[in-house]
Amino acid sequence: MFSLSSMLIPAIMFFGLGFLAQLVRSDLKFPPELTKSLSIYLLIGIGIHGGTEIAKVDATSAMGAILVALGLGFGLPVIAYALLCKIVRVDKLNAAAIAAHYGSVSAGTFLTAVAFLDAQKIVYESQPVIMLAIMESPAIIIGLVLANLARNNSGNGHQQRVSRELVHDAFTNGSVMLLLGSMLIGATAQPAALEKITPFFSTMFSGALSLFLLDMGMEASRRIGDFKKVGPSLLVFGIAMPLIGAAVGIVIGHNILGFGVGGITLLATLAASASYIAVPPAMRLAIPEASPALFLTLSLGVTFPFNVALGIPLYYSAAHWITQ
Amino acid sequence: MFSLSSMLIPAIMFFGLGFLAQLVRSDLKFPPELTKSLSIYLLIGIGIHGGTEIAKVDATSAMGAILVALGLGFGLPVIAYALLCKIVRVDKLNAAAIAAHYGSVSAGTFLTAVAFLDAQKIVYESQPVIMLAIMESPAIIIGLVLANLARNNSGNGHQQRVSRELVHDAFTNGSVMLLLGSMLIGATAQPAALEKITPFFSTMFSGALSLFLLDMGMEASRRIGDFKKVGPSLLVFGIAMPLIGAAVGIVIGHNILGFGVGGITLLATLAASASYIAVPPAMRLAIPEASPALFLTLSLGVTFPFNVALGIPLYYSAAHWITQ
Amino acid sequence: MFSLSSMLIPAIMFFGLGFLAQLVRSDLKFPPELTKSLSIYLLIGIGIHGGTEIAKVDATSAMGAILVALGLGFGLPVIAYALLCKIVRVDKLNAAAIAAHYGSVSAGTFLTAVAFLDAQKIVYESQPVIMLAIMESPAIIIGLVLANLARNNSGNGHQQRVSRELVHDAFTNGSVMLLLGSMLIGATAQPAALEKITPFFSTMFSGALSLFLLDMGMEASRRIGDFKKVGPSLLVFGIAMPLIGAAVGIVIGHNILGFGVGGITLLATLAASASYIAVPPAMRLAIPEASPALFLTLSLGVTFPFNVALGIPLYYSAAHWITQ
Amino acid sequence: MRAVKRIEIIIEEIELENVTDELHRIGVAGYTVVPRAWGYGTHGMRQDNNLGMGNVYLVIACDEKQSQQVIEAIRTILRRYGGICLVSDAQWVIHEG
Amino acid sequence: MRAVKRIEIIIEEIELENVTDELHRIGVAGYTVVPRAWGYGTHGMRQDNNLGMGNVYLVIACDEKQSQQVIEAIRTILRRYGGICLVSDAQWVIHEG
Amino acid sequence: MRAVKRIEIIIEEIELENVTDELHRIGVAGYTVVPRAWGYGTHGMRQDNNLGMGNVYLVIACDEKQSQQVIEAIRTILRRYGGICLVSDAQWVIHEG
Ligand SMILES: Nc1ncnc2c1ncn2[C@@H]1O[C@H](COP(=O)(O)O)[C@@H](O)[C@H]1O
Ligand SMILES: Nc1ncnc2c1ncn2[C@@H]1O[C@H](COP(=O)(O)O)[C@@H](O)[C@H]1O
Ligand SMILES: Nc1ncnc2c1ncn2[C@@H]1O[C@H](COP(=O)(O)O)[C@@H](O)[C@H]1O
Ligand code: NA
Ligand code: NA
Ligand code: NA
Repeated sequence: MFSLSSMLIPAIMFFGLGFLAQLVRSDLKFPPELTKSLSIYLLIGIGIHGGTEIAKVDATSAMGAILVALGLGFGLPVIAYALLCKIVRVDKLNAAAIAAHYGSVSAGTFLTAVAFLDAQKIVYESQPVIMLAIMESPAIIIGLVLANLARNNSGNGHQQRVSRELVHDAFTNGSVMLLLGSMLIGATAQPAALEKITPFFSTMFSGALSLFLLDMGMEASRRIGDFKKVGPSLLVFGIAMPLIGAAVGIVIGHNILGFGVGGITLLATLAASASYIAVPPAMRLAIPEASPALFLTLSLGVTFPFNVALGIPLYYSAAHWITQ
Repeated sequence: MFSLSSMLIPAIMFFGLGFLAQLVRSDLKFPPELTKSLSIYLLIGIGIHGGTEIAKVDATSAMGAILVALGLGFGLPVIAYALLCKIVRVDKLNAAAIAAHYGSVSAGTFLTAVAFLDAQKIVYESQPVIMLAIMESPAIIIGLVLANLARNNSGNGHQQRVSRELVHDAFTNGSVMLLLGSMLIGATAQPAALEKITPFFSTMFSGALSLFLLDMGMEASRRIGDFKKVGPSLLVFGIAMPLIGAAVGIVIGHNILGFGVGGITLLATLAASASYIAVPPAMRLAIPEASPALFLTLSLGVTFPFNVALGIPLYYSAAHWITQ
Repeated sequence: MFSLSSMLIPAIMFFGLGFLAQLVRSDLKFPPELTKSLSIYLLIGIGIHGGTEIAKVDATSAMGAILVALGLGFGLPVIAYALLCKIVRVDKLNAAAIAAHYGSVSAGTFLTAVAFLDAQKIVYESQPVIMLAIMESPAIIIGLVLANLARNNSGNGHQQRVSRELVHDAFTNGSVMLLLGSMLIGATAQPAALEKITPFFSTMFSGALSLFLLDMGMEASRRIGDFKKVGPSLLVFGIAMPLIGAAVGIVIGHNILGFGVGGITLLATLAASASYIAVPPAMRLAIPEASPALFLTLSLGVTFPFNVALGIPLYYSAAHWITQ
Repeated sequence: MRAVKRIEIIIEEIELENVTDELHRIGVAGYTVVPRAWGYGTHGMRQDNNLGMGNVYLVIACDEKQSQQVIEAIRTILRRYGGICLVSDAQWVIHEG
Repeated sequence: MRAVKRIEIIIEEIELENVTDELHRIGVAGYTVVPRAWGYGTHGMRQDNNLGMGNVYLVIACDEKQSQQVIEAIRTILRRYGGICLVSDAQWVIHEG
Repeated sequence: MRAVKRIEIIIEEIELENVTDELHRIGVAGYTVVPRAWGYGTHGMRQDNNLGMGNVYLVIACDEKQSQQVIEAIRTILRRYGGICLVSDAQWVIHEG
């Protein structure tokens, strides 16, 4: 069912290499532009692929997946916020900012899960890709709402303007545009013309993902110095929250959406992952009182490597167990 | 002959996605280095491909194409200049700068036309690629000459030095070097060795082009705010001039060069397209009195999207009609 | 055995194109981030390929290659240093800095040699890739030792700290981490998963190399202005030293490691090549008294183009001759 | 040459639009932005990573009176998000006319 | 420390060579160029695009006398192409000797 | 506003860590680094290439006393590797409180 050798896939190994390079203080560095270019490429690639797959899905099950994605996007941050305020005892504004990260998703983690399944030749449903696109936005809005509640008002004039802009940004966000736009292109473009871009966006995809994860390994590892600022109870949260999210995802994937092992694993991964690209700047603008050292260390330094190294195989095992 | 579905090719759709993303003020942004890297890649790719094709063309017809390219490169700016001075009534220096843009060409527009033909499995001659390389330079020189005439002298010492440098630059221009150099490599390298770089420069080409056009869509759309500065009669020029150029290109392609539908469409596109990468900095240096807001908005914000969305299918229809 | 047509391979031709573009003062420029991205990509690609090959080599012969690499890495700089001090009569600190460059290696030169062999369908051993990874570091350390000897002491406090850091850097160097890490991944990853990244890191490799060498041609050519600062005897050294290194490499490859023509050519190329990416900044830090104009002009402006244009075919001919 | 105030501002990239909006509202003659700066301050190290959230470096030359308005506007932004603002004296080389 | 003039120039990238040629002609001891700046001025917004035509930021430390020459040379260039030049006072930390 | 010293340093990228280590040791409140600068000086042209070895531009705002310490520390580094350091006066816009 699950063996160590299932970890020996380039995506995960390159992540480990990056993590190690940074640990031994290597001077290895990616140009920031390469990281950004790779993430643009990966979002388009996943979008096109999702679009061609979705063309085959019937409207009812697509709609079900979208509703579930919205439910998770709005629901998970509320759970995270409650945990953070009541149990971890973080102040409300930091709690709101962190919660928003955990309601949103990490495309890098999702793609690692896809690579994991591919390496083991497990098939999976195509709905999770739409859910990836959908789940980017709601968490940002919930983060805003929670922060405004915490401030006990809807904010002053400046806050309101920022809020309005952020709701706009949540939906016109670069990642969201790329994912949804490419999905549309994948679903509607002439098949013959689409085939011409397949070598670039599909055949090369896994290699480009490995390169991206190499850099993400370095980024995650770079956060280690901030661990002491975060404190033990928040560190526990950074591992407990993905487990809670994954559990919710597994139950919903199995009982509500009726996915197979592959689809359940992907949905669990979505629910377990925390955003570290789109949400941090949004929360920095929305809740300047919150500390980036906290939310970035948790999402990027704790939850992301946990999911890549341990979480994904674990969620897969659980998905395997529940479907038997 | 032409249907809406012929527009559903990724190259055009990604251009549209970029245009839209910018319209809704998405925060999507390409690193400038990615744009530059893609344009280097595309020029080399098109050059190599052209070189291998040209090796098959006989010298006479290649020479004919080169002469026509020179004729268009020197002739079109004069037509544009006359129109701008007499009918649109722009001052002479702005007219010279704008005219130079319309005499030169846009590789992005040319490649979109190629993708358009490919998607419909229309064959085309290989001479237009040489013409693309040739037509970069003459327009810059004509722009200079027109500006010097407008200034009613050959310029002061500084102007003369700038002119001398620009003539040098017109021929050692990065795009020209890349196109001609790769063409030479494509035409002369060992076939077996050339095959080893085919996956990179040829198989991946269409995908990379889509990525490039996504960014170009954003760039074009970014110009919309400047429309009011340009004024209605110049806006009309930005659509009329490509139509004039295309008509000239179609007649020459059909009657002089004897191309088929594909080659005529490509030549029309070359003649219709306006430069927005190589010529703007050259004209900024050569004619500092001219306003970049005018020439960039026209070439990048009006003519480029017009050609991509409407022009190319139109030129194709006309080429189809003339060859019947 | 060797003909001019063997030079007509894209890798070499693109190097020539870059060299020429810079000579005619074209405005062609690569974004620095593209150069860095390509070199990251190439190191990973060569590492993965080497790793899969090395999995097939028996431990004894791998160990032999590693020992020879260490021997060359420590030995060549000593030869270079002696020549520079005794014959060329450079001051000791400049001699130490230059010597370190010649003990280390140039991945670009190595890959050009691989492309050269591939184009002629010559097979080669897989050990040279490990040697490439190993030979990066020792030369830096020897450079440090020679400089400390030249300073007649182990340096003041600052110097000692710099030395300690440089020894660390020599082994955690980005190139070394990427090469060794990817080799490990290539050797141990699941074959099925590895196959998924093959299109990116292997099929596209030659094309990406051509792009990289285009820029390296420009970089090399850019050094021409500094030739006069270098002086004739150092220029001679820049050509004599690779010949000496190659001779050593050929003899060792043939007599000690028992390589065939391909492997001998590659080892000769390693021994003949001089670093121009990893070593220059290390020497700048370690020996601030030494002049970058000297060591960069020699390694990048003299030895690199010499090896690409003349050295590699020459070493190949010699390898051919010795194995007959 | 004309005596002007030289205002330099270092802020997070994401706040840049807030600042330039203010500058346009105040009506300064111009400003310059140098992107991709990073640094250290009361909020700790800001970006040596590749995931965005870096700083930008802004320079504005303006007359004394406008500089007061810029300083007031910038102060509220800095109070909220951090960053620094330095003001010094300079001579602006006049090239018109 | 030595009192010097600190000249900062913001111009379009394409004119940079014009300026550095002048600087070499005048014989300044050095200069520094920060590329990829963008900004707003009398010519409107200059580059928030990816197609080139951005600004560069140039800093030159030199003595009073050379600063006069630089200012004269730069003035003709600015008149033609736009851009700005600010001059201020600074102390140069001497490290030789 | 508080009167401060504005220290600007231009050095090779590879020495940057040496400098920031010193700045942290001295305990300055902050600093800003603008990467990818290039320039000309006593060591000739430094980088117009793509192989690394460029300069960085560093700005530090600090009080008079700390500025003395920074200058002393930087002087040894400049003596070894080259680069320049300029010191000028500025007003720091205070935003706290
Ligand atoms: N004293 C200082 N000198 C120069 N730059 C500073 C200073 N303090 C802060 N900065 C810059 O301003 C940014 C934000 O500062 P802060 O909000 O204090 O963290 C930092 O990341 C630095 O780039
Ligand atoms: N007042 C100003 N303060 C700072 N930078 C300016 C100012 N005016 C112009 N600039 C810069 O100089 C460039 C050219 O100015 P201009 O020629 O006036 O458009 C602009 O794009 C800005 O980057
Ligand atoms: N007078 C100067 N004005 C501005 N920047 C300078 C000056 N002198 C040197 N620099 C910068 O400092 C770097 C190192 O200087 P140097 O060590 O003198 O070669 C140069 O590459 C320039 O970027
Ligand atoms: Na989540
Ligand atoms: Na044209
Ligand atoms: Na060597």
